[in-house]
Amino acid sequence: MSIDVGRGTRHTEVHKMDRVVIRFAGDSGDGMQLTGDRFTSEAAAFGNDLATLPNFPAEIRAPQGTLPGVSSFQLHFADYDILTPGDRPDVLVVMNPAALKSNITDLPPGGTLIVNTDEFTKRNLTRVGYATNPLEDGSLASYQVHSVAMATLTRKALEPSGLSKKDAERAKNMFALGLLSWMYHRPTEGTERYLREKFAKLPAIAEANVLAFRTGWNYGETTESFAVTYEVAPAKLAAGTYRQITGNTALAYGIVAAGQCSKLPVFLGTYPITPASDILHELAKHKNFGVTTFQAEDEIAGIGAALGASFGGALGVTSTSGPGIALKSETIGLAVMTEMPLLVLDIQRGGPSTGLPTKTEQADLLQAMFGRNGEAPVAIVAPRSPADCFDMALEATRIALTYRTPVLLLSDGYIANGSEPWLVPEVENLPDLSVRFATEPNATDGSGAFWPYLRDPETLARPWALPGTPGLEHRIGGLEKAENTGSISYDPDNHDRMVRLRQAKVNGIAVADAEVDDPSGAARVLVLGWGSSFGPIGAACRRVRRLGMDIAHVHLRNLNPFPKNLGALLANYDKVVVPEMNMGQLALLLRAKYLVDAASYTKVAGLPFKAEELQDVFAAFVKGLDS
Amino acid sequence: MSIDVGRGTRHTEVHKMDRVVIRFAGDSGDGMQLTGDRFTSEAAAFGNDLATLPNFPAEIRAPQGTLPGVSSFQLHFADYDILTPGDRPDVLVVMNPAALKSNITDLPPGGTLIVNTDEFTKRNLTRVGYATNPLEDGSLASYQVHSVAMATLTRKALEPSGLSKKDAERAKNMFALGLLSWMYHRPTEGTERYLREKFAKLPAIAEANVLAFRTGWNYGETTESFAVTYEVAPAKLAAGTYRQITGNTALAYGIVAAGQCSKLPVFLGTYPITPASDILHELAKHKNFGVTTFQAEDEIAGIGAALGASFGGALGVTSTSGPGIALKSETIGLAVMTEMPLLVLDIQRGGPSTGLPTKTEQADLLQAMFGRNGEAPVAIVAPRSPADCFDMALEATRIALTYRTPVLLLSDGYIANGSEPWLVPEVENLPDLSVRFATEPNATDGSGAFWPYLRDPETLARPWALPGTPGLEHRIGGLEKAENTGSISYDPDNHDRMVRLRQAKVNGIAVADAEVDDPSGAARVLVLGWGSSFGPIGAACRRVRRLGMDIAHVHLRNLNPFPKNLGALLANYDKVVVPEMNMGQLALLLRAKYLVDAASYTKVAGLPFKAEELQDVFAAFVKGLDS
Amino acid sequence: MTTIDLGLPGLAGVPTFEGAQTAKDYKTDQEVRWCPGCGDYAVLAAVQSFLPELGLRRENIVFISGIGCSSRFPYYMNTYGMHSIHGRAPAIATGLATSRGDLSVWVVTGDGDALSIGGNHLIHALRRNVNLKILLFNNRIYGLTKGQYSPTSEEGKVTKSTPMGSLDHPFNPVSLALGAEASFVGRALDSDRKQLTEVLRAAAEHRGSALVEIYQNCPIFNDGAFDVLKDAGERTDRIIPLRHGEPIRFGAEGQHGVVRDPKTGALRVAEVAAVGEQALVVHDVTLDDPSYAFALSRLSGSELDHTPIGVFRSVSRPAYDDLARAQVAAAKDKPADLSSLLRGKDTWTVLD
Amino acid sequence: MTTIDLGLPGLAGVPTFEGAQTAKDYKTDQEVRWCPGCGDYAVLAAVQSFLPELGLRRENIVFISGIGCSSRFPYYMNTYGMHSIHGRAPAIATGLATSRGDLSVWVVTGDGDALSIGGNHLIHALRRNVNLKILLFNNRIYGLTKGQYSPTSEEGKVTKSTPMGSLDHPFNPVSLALGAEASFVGRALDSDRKQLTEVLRAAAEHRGSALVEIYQNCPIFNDGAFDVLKDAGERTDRIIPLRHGEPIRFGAEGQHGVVRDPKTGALRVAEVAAVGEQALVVHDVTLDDPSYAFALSRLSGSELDHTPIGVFRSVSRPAYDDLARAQVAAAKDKPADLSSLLRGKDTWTVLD
Ligand SMILES: Cc1ncc(C[n+]2csc(CCOP(=O)(O)OP(=O)(O)O)c2C)c(N)n1
Ligand SMILES: Cc1ncc(C[n+]2csc(CCOP(=O)(O)OP(=O)(O)O)c2C)c(N)n1
Ligand code: SF4
Ligand code: SF4
Ligand SMILES: [Mg+2]
Ligand SMILES: [Mg+2]
Repeated sequence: MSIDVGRGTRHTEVHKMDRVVIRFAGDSGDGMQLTGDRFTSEAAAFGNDLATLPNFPAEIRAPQGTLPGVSSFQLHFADYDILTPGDRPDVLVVMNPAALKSNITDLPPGGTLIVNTDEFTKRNLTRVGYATNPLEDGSLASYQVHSVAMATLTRKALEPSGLSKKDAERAKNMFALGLLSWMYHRPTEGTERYLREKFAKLPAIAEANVLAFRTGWNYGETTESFAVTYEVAPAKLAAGTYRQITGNTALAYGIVAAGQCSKLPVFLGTYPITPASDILHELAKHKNFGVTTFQAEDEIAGIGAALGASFGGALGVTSTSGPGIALKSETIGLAVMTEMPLLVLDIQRGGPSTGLPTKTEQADLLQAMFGRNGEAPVAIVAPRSPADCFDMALEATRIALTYRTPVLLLSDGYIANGSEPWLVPEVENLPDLSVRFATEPNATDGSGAFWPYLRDPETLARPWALPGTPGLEHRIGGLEKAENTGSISYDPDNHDRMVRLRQAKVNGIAVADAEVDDPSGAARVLVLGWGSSFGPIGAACRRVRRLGMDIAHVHLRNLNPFPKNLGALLANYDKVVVPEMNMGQLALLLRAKYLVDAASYTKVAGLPFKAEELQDVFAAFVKGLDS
Repeated sequence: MSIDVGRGTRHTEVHKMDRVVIRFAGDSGDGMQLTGDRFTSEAAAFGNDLATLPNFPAEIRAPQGTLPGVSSFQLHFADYDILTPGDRPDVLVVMNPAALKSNITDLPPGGTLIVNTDEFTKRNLTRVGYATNPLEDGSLASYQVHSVAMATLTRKALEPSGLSKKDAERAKNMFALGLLSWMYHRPTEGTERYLREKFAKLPAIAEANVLAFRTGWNYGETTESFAVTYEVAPAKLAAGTYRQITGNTALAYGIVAAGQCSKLPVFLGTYPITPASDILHELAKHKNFGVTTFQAEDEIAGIGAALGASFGGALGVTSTSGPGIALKSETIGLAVMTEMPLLVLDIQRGGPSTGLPTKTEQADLLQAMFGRNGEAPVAIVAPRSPADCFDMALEATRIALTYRTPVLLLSDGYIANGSEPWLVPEVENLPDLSVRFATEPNATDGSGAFWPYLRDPETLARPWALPGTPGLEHRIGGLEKAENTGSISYDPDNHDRMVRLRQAKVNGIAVADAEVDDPSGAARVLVLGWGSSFGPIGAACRRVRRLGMDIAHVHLRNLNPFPKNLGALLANYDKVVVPEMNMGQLALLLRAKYLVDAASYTKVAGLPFKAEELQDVFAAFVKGLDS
Repeated sequence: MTTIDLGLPGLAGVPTFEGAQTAKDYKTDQEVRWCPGCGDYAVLAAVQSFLPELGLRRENIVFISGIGCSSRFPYYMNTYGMHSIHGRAPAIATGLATSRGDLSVWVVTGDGDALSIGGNHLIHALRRNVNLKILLFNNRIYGLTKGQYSPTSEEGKVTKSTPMGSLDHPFNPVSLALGAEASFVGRALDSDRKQLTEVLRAAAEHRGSALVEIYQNCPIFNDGAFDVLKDAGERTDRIIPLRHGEPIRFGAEGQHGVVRDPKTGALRVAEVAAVGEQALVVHDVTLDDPSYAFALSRLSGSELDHTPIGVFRSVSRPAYDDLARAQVAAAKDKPADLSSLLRGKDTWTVLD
Repeated sequence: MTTIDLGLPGLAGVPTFEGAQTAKDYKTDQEVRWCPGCGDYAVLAAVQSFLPELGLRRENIVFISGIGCSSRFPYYMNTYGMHSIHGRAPAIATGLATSRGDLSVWVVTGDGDALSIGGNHLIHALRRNVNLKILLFNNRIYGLTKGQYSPTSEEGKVTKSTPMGSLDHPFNPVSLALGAEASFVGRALDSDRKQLTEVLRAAAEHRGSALVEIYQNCPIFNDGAFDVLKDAGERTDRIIPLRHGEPIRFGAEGQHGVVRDPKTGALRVAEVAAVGEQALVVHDVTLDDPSYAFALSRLSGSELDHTPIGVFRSVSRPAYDDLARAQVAAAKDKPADLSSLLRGKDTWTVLD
């Protein structure tokens, strides 16, 4: 059998577009995440820039056909560099009534709606509260609706395969993918290859999925219901080799790379928790890079083991989310006191408490800063996009190893599961993070002793002497240490001095200056963000500028300490606006430190900001100043 | 045997003084805490105002005669109301060379030094690094030194008792107490009664101690080495019945009273940790007030059990210190989400990590504010003195019960172990804290259902429906709740609303306005403090005023939310100074909230501020403004 | 009528309901959200249909769970309930049970919740013998976090977090509980409603902590983990039903039995024909010394070759919460005079 | 020479020291700060004098402790060390031992540290069989926090936190460890240097987790807790010395012995004269089934009437850290090509 699905033969109108947002929505069991992933790969392979936003329920598989069971995947692809997965879909694909109900309000009037009609039975409609069938009652009149019996068509196409009805219908997501691939002129070889690899052990299933995929493609091509197809040309990105990557994968790769760049074995001690678990899953695959992963009995043991490994000379890493950080705080305190390198990866999620495990939020910043007893300063960094997780893993490692300090890295659910194209770095260009361990006694009093708390005058870091090194035997722990010698000390002045030294060490960490994005150089309003809001803020600034207004954007990746130029920078603007997916945590730190009357714009809805919404906020600030 | 020790017979010069600071210092095994306690009781019984500062090592009993083994007790008593245990002793009693070495630098020139010479052997001197005997080498020339062979004298006096030499010498602390009691004309009956009660089962030991005590008294009376005795008249305090009380006892009594005032059983779930353990010890004695104490397997279980008891309608309380709060943070988050009353008593100690367990610090404020994942606001109160712990326990209970919220109460090691006279309240005057539990369905949609998250429009508190109430069966938990109904909700807007509601509830807690102490009304500098620094700050302000300068003092007891008048108040002054035993935590909150350029004065030495030191700081600020 | 009259000392103090109750009374309006085919459904149905038999007032029953798929349980029970924190349900339930003697408190937990993060609270609740009924849903996997191995997973298990196979030797929950001084330990199978109900009833009747391990299938991440105990062909040769007072024998014709190795004291399976009926061990749940129950627990490792099902041990020992309430009650003989407490012994008076 | 040559498989991989070492080499310059008469001194002395015999390089030994009086131990050992967090030493040590096969890692902990707050880490370390030697100083009290009862305190104990007597049924640490799948469990007495050293040596020789419970006197807060085991008059009738391969008998004339109750399998003490020598149980530490060791652990409750001392169980089972290192080593057959990892399978190239 050989159907040429790569090229259209029927003549349809082709609209050229610079960007499109597609959302696939269905039941958790409908394979929407996979469908979205594949379309993303196709777009990536074609050379578009893109950004994605998966959204799925906290239940493994909520009852079929219910609102809580809806899973969706949104993807934005374009012929220029884009920053977000898009506020609202241009095209919404829904596999059942529940998906329609929970997504339709996001589709703007005039938007394209593709519906799998097979699931629109009376029972399913009632289940989600539809009294009448929206496909028939005119309530969808403002959209371009395409009703397609995807399950039926798929089942029919697969009849010769001998698969059961149920198994055949399960391939309907590939039908949807095929249809969309046709509409957007996506290359299809990748998906076919992918399906054959994924189901290598089940060739019948593989071929069924390929066939469903082709059937969808052909459906677009042969039926006349779709009059238009769309073309989104490849984006003009910087030259180089790209791949698509999610934040969690980039973070895991960053850790692997950090191990290689520092020539240290990596030890991840962790406990599963959404949305951080994938870091464990990914790192567990790379033992060949000298990575040990330890699934501990809880978060406390996870970080404890990581700290133990650090003591032994490994790059100790722990990863968690939500309440996991609370459990780790005591051990972070010990790492502060013992001044050992340790990476703590916090993939923030909706809180407080168990909160909204699968939703995003950036409400752990102040916990990261202050969530320990006593004065226990740590370094904090935050990646701003999925790909940036790789760089920030290396940055966190640099700080931890250079300054012998725990570093908290604040990612979030949006970055963790979202993906974007990543210009794959050349390994030769990665930084050298190698460490000098202590090998000799260092006492400055001529005693020939080893002083574990004698500091490097420049970094204030203390020596790292590994067990196994003769002559440097020493004991560390959580009680206050005497300066230099590291013996237990209850001396009041020593304590005051050590508290200030630990603070000075963290304050003195060298970090890159903050860079301002202010194309006109004439902005009076500065938008300051951190973490995953980089995309929406950047996109909103572009829009504001397109409206003819000036606006500047600074996005912080180092949150403790702040870049040295930040104070001066803030002083350059008449108004500072800080959008955050929390109640104003960065704003609080800025106000306290720089006494700048920073305005917070906050939203804590478990979803990333929409560029549209921020555009209005920013424009209002610009206009407010002008008037 | 009848020695009249109550009245002196030898004629000695009597100096009248308005205040005296005495410090007893010796080995941990020498009973200095007991000696100090007894002298305190005598002073209290006499009607002096007083304040105390115990200081003891983290080891149970460090090796005898060593510097780390030194234990001391300082007490300040006066004929007017005083605020601190005094910066430096006027009289220092040392029982061995280690005590001398570690305390002598605090004694101002001209101060009185009373030395137990028996311990000044070559071996003991060498042990602590004295090359020569300071009693002989002239190094103590600037003090009024009284050398007394206390152990020998005690042993001799007790020879007829038949006690072993070792047992007899152990009573030497009572000798010291007797001597000091004579010097300061203290009443002695109380101590004798106390000793007889304490050793009721060991009458021989009781009599030996009484005898040692009398011997010390008589030594002062009969030998001629003490030419002067001192008199400190009773203080003119507000009328009423007083007792001496430590912070931890006052806190425990406050909890007992809170149970009585709210008519709720009290359930303390806790895990021992210095310096919070005494709250458990005290509450365990008062089961007759309907108090259950549960020593759990760890801090997490302690607070968990307290929350479970709250769910059942008890006043749930947990107590801890240092790293204990870190361990409780996850459950505090659950209490925030489930909106249940819960008291969390944090007796702050030196940190970070294990830190300095027996020293004081106020470095948990930001952890209390922010140490949880997500936006998890809680109420925070802080007593300002030992006796104030009682009132603050009631205040914390009022907030917790009225607003259905966890309340963190921040005491510290200084308040916890320090003591002061307390005007015992009349039980009739204690507040009514009784609670209205939900008894009926409350849904506003006519469904007759019970909505556990329907809020009181005034307090925003949700109903408290106890298991056992028919018709109100409901489920709560850590996942985000739908407004009103309390069902699980993943709805973005609901989450945003609930985050803001929880914040609004805490922000809206009614607290008393802050009161300013500014006798002249002309101050331009405001000193703002919180917690245990009330004494030293108040004393320093008095001193500054005595120097002819104006200064205002506000001491916060409600830290979250702040009193409503605080912003306006801060605006009244040209300079705000915030002294803290941390790196500037309250200052950070004030700067962020009010954009006031508050100046921090910080000291993190494990000891309370000295009034002397603060006086200089404050005076410099006043002069700085004037020039 | 009281729970004592009902023959349920385990529920002494809990008010009873005079009318008739059905399983429906115990259902909430919340949609049950487990995956299709999840073993949790069967357990839920069993509990909902068994509880009415206890004849308690529904409002005096509380279900407290941790976090995990199984820990969604309270949402579906029309009683009071709390879906609390991962691993901490026994601690929270201890506080509730201790302060309220009139409640029947149930803990619902998973193998990860109870034995991984929550191991310590579990063993302490057991040694204290707090009056809690603890249902441990053991699916040998982390369901909610999508399929990592758990402390009961067999060695070498390939999961998302262990692509080369897990390395940890698993716990045997029954052995662990017995080592932790448990006064009642039972085991049941999600699919066998009758046997499950029997064990639940025995647990309810027991005063003190009762741990019931329930083998539960997770069709999504660990499907068929207990199939050998359900398979008609294998079942009878693997499941050892425990019946108090009876010699332990099993197999389609009762041809297998359990005997004690006289040299080591360990128990092992033998053919009745070979050893003779009188050699069989007679099951006794009431032995004070837990050594026998422990030996019984060692008959099955994680391979499930011979798996005793039923009640292993049920002995009477004072319950922590009863003792704690008794202490408070005894202390109340002393008058609770707040005024004299506050004054203490050493006061002085300042006159105007 | 390697530790294997030395007959110490438990220390395989740890470099040995060729010269002579003495106890002094293991002492630090820190002043020992326990109370006078504290049992910790004796244990410290025993460890310091026994370690040189192992012939290891001192710098390859690490002591990790939690918090408590006993947890001060590392400060006095001139090796590497960490005085960590209350209850967490086994977790920290697990990370260190897993990432460094060339270290001999010892954990020092107390009854509160190990069994109260740290219970979970302890049981997980035991089931994983991480190559750690865990010394549990059991003084049946919280020393450092000045005398609250602990999870090993006898019921009814009056302490600061339990003025009316404690209510909790205590753990039997040996039973708990066996329930948690421990491969090695021993018990020793602070005051019996010889026996203590024997057990420590056996622990060192064992590969995997070795738990040694050490009865330790706290003269300040629980003085004389173990006096009955030290008193010349009582000692011989209470202490049951365990010797592998020998019938278990004790008493001044060996007049007492341990026999098995044929009906329940439980062990009990009997007079040898009455039951005959051949009825005595022969001690065997190598039995794979822990039921025997468990039964042995039940001979003594918290009353210390009959207290077995020595090694209860010592069986060989793969150690977690060995397996983990082996997996990493095996994975290294795959080349570690970072560049190709980063690129993955699906890349595209943008040209200038
Ligand atoms: C403090 C904390 N850590 C981790 C998690 C993530 N988590 C939730 S449930 C779970 C394990 C679930 O396994 P199990 O207890 O066996 O329950 P099951 O889902 O299999 O029923 C984990 C790791 C969490 N919610 N909280
Ligand atoms: C997180 C935490 N909780 C509580 C404490 C207080 N604490 C220190 S040691 C200890 C118990 C000590 O008992 P044990 O482990 O038996 O050691 P011992 O002092 O008897 O040797 C406690 C409760 C602490 N340091 N950290
Ligand atoms: S993941 Fe497994 S345990 Fe969880 S609901 Fe689904 S089938 Fe049940
Ligand atoms: S308190 Fe007890 S255990 Fe602690 S050092 Fe003193 S005697 Fe030893
Ligand atoms: Mg499970
Ligand atoms: Mg102890």
